[in-house]
Amino acid sequence: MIVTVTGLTVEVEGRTLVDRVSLRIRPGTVTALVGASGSGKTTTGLALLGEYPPGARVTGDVAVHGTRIGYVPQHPAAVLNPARRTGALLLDLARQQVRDLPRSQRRTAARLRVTAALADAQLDDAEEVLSRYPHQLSGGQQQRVVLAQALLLGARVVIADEPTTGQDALTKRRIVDQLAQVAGRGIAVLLLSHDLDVVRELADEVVVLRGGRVVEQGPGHRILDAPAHPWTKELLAEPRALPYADPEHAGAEILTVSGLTARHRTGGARVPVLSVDRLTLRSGECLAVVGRSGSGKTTLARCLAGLHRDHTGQILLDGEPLPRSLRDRSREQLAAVQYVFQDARAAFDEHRPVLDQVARTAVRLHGAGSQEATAEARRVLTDLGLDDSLVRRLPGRLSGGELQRAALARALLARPRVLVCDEITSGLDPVTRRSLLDLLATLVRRKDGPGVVLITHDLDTAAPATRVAVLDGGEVVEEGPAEQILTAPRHPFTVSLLGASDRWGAAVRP
Amino acid sequence: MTASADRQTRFPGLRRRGFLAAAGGAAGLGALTLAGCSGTADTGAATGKGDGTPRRGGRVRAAFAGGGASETLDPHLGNLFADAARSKAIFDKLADYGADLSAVPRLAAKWEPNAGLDRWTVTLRQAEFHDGKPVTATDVLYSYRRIADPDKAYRARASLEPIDLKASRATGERSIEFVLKRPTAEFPNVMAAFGTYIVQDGAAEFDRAPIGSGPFRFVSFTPGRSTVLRRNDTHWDGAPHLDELEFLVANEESARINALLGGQVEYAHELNPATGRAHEKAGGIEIVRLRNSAMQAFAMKTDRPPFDDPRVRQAFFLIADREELVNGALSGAGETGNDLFGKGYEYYADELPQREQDIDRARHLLKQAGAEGLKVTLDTSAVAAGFTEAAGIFRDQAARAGVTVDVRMGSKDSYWKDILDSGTLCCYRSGAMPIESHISQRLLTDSTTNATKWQDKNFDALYQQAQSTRDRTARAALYGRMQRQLHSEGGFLVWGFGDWILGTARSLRGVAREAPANTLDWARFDKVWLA
Amino acid sequence: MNGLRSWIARRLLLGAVQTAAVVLLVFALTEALPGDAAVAFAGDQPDPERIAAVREAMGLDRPAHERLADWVTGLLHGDFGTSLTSGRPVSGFLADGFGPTLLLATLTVLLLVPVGVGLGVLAARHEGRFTDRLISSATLGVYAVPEFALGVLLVSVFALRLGWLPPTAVGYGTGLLEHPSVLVLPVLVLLARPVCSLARLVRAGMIEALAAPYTAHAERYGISGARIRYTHALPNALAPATQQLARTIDWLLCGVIVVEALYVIPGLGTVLMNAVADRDIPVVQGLAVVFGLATVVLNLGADLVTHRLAPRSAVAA
Amino acid sequence: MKRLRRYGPGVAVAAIPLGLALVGPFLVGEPPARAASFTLGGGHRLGTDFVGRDVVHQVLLGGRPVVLVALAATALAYLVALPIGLISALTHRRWLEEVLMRPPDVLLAVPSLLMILLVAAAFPPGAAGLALLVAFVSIPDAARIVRAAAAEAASRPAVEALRMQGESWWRLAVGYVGRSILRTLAADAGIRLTGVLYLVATAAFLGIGVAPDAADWAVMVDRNRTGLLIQPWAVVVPALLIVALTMGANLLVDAAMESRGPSRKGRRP
Repeated sequence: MIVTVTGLTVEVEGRTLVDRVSLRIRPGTVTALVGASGSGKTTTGLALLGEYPPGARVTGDVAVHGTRIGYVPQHPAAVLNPARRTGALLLDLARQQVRDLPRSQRRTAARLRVTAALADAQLDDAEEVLSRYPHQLSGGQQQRVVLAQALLLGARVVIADEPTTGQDALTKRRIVDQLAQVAGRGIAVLLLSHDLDVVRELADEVVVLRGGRVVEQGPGHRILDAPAHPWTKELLAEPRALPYADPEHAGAEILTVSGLTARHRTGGARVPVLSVDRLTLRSGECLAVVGRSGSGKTTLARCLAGLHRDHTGQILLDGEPLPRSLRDRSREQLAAVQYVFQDARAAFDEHRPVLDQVARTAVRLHGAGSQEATAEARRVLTDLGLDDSLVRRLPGRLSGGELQRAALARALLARPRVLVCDEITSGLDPVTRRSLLDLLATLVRRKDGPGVVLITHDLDTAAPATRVAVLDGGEVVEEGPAEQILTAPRHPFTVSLLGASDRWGAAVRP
Repeated sequence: MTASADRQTRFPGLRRRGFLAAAGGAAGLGALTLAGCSGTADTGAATGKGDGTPRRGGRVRAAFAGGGASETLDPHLGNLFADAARSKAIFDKLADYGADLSAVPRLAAKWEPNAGLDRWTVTLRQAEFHDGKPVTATDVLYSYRRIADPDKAYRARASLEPIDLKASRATGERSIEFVLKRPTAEFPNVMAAFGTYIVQDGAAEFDRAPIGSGPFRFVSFTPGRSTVLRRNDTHWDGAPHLDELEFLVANEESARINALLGGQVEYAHELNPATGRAHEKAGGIEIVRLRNSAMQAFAMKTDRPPFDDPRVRQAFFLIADREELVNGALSGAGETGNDLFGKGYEYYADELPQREQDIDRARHLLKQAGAEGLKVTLDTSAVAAGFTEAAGIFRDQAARAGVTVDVRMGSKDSYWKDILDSGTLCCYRSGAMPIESHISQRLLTDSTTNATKWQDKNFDALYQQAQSTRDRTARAALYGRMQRQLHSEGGFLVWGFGDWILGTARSLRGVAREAPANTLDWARFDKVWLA
Repeated sequence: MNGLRSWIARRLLLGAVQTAAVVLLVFALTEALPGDAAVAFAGDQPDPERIAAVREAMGLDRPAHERLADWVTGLLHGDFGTSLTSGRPVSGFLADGFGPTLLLATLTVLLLVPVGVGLGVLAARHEGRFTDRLISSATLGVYAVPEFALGVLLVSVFALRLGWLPPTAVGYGTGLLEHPSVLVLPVLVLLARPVCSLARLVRAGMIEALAAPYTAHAERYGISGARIRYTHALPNALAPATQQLARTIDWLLCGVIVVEALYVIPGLGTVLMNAVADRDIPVVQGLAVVFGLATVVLNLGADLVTHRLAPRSAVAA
Repeated sequence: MKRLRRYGPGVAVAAIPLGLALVGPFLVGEPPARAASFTLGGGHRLGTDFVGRDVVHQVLLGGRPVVLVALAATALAYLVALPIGLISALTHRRWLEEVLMRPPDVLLAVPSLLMILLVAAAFPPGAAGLALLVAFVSIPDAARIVRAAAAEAASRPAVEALRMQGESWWRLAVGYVGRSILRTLAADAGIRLTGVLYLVATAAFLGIGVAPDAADWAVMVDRNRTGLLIQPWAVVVPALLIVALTMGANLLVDAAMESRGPSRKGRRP
């Protein structure tokens, strides 16, 4: 037993974040803490490091037996010093370990240790990585550097906090392999995650948390295959299988993209990042756009919404070309194409109540009076399951899932013909995600419901769509009915994407 | 506006704008023959008494406000006090001003006019330049011609205007006959005028190794920083006591006094009254007050309303509370004025009664003149010490007589030009100069700097008469008549005379205490010594 | 690094434009000043004839644009022109004044960085405790005192009352370095305000950096406190401070004018004040070029350092 | 209670000079008769100043111009800097951004004191003019800060969301971006106020802008310093009041910054 937690309770200002949690971690195993957001996973994880939120009252006991603990946070960039080269902390760590050597040998020895640790973390071009600044590294490289730090430290326990959240199937695959390899070196891994595919693949031991309490705990397959507690069952429920849209319903083409080339400005030059020959959306259908990060899917979405101006080619709404910038779009055009942001919290003004912000859509786009607009907003919000007392609050008081619903409501108030949803479920736990997607389906299935463009990296989320377009390197490599694409892919990229998720068997369940 | 502005606000007479010059365009009928033309005379009176026996040796550092990097040692170009003090150390003039602003012979051993007072024969004393060559009539004529060169704008050119330099000639190695354009009884004042230094024949460049006949020889010069000089053992007036003399530039008054207090200099020129008071009794340093150095006045333009009515001018004379002005604007460092220039100078009409504030009479006069509820604009500027202060104080005093004075601040760099022709009322000041020069420069119809626009044919005639009068008493009577007229209805409301305040180290002895700024004994270092 | 090179090129171009604009602006303003060099020269003897003669001698009777064009042409050949008042080359004025000012500025900056950073780090380290309160209030207090007041105060105490230091630099000319004691007070006065603002910025930056996740991470992994403070947190805290440092050229100039006057140091500030009073336009212009260039170069340097310290922030060219 | 502890010191320090500045002019009666300059006693509780006026009287009158000029200059600087910064942060037209931000960039290269010196000499300003002038030289820096803060706020999805709703420019710029950068601005304004006070005081030292015998604390400090050794009150009292004003302003800013809590820099990914 390398870590033993007994009866850990963490309270902040009367709120209990973690309630009598006990767990034990053995070397070389992966222990997964599973639960929805706010279930106390991270608080528990940090408690192992001896770190608590400010003003916390802690009872219970955390016993770590003779080792330091490594930590790989959800956003590895946050723990990399932006003003120092990547190697800075690594070299500092190594230097501590070579103090006994004669002064002349220290530098080389430290260097060697760093290179070794980077190699262990599967970073090959060590020299290159060390001399770069964190922001010049990819997300994956950042994660591996942070892991290398933990390995260099000689940690026998590594805490990985949501390592796969927001990652596409291929990346996820790599992370899972890496963690498995770490465990293979005899290091205990504490995995904090709501990504059940990953947990299923990796975890030897699973602890299910809810509201800071352990609801169920036991060997991985036992918990995942035969959950006892109803909450665990809910967490584990299959992702949505029913199509979002009613296949019978698909009507005329409302949106047509043709000959689109979008550019980004990097340095002084404008680099093309997306090129789409032709893509259409019919009314009443849901088009999923999938791809890895950087494939251009968000750029496509933003072009549609008029948020990315720098492009050539045409976007036709009902055969009429849409102005490139939303600043040039008429109210009707604005209302017709609405966009829901990935980060709902950032998309709301933190100083105004949610209801007021939602209602403005009706005021601005449909010329409603403010009372009328508020009434309408309240109706739509209630429809989406947000009650009145909740929406009168400032955005800061709502959860991520609630805010995402409010964001949907804000877009719906425009009565859009096309609704562009950009990764609206990434970062949400399975339960919240499922309910949000169900909600989306109800909208699409309505009689005058919008056509939906669903941008996602997650094949499970894409599966119930009417059609799927696969983007890679800024080009649509394959497009067609969801079933066909996800069961009989033709393009090698699609094949590899599917292959990556296939291995855990949870990928395609159309 | 600038640091120089700053120093100017505080102390009169810094830099070009404030120079207490005595440059006169006309000449006067002077003492026909000078009694006591002997070289070394008359300095003793002004010299500090009880300073003991002079001791030879040592080095004195003197801090002056200076002209920055564009300073020059050309004695004809000098404009500032620092320039004047340096020129005085290196060069000599034919004559200079005594404590009462009468001309005292220097290089001139004697001067003699003809009967018509328009030809003067000047005999030079035996003196030599620093390079051993004698000072000759040729050098004098070269110097004067250089100053009068119409292509150059040397300051003293106007002073030499009465001389017809083409007709003037050397009559011997050490004798010159000056031919004048008109009778000029006060011709010695011309020879004593500011900037009329004698340089060697042909000299044109002075910044590297200036050669003069003065008490100190040149050692080194860094514009805007320092000038080092050493004793001229062969000076005709006796060698200085000091071995070395260094002029240092410190534009801020506080820097000069601090340097003096810190022992970094032995002589600090131009201190302000508060500094004077603070250190007068403290004993660390000596404070020297040179009385009657700076006339302080308000100038009324007599050619335009409202001051074209003499009653309004008289009313203004009566509005001024001179005591309050001296205490407030000069911080008490000065004496009250009586609407006349030149208190304590030769020919000053001190028999006239001192004018006092009389608000009731002033109101009465204004009413007579139909100028009740009068509004005037008073031009002022930070160009000289006490200007803005005086303007503020006078504004309050005038309010008591029902006159609204609107104080207008002007740029100090162009102030003197601005007030010359425009405006109606302005702050004015003047350094020491003979009363005759004051009249000829400022109060004649054709004067170039007539700031009060005092143009009176009768007055002009009186002046001409004085210039043609040989007899000193008769001439004094004429000056008396002119001054009586000015006192009763002139354009200058002279409310005070400011002290010129110096600080010296206690070890520095022999500093003249009676010589107004700009006179011979002011800033004179050949007669001082270190105890 | 090609991007960096083109960025520098653009910055230099901007710098040239800035300097040109400064020169034009200064020329226009100096022209707009009441009176010209001739009037200033005439002083209390504003005899119109004399002014006209001086004006002609100085070439002021020519139209302004011609004089400017001549001056610019000269400048392109590396000639700063000649002073109206003295007829000496402007480059001489600049060269003479440059030494003392550069000495003051260099000393100030050399001391400014360690002292300001040191105080800032010290305060941040003891955030909220006595040391922090002491440093914070002291820096606030001193920051509020204008140079001239501080200068007078320091001279009164250290030079006149205690007699420890010379009150002015009168008489030392260019040999200031041989008499380091005369530099103590001027440099102290110049330092006072920049040190305070730098210390306050560093303190704020350090507090933020010390609370950042990467600091916690280094701490978590057992890196020593001093090492975390100076090698991990400090570089982050310095980025905003560097920008501020570049702005101190502006301050130093203000300060230098006051300090040079108070302590009698014949530097560029003194040259500037005199030249403005004399309306000696070529000298003022020459100074504008020097100050403009100094500002441009320093800002460029600061942006480069910021680029290095906060590589993520895109620095606008 | 917490608020009191946080803002208390700042308020306490700033209250005296502010109170004097605002109420002072109403408290003074007729000016007492002039006496000799730099004297103590004679019914003048703090002695007389450099022209023999009562120092108490001058102190009571002298706060208003300092405070007004400083506040007006700060306000004016923002009045110009805010639109420039906001527009250039929110526009997508690069040329507009260039047009708006380049002139301030160029002005940044002009040393502010040189600028004030020359402009003040060319067009002698009154108190209002001085405020304008000081505001003018503060604009470039203020505009840069506004722009930097606004650009950060303008790049948030919230702004795009507002655009999707068809909100007007005003609502975006003022209602959201302006609102979001309020704290940054408040902090900057406090610092700028100190800078402005410093410029005003230094301008007085160099004889710019204000009448040299004006009842104005900054002018008093400068003009009366010649009498420091014989009549210190005429310098010390106004100097302390200015220091208290700047210190108070900065303490308040510090307090406001503290209440802002942890930095907003680390944005949610």
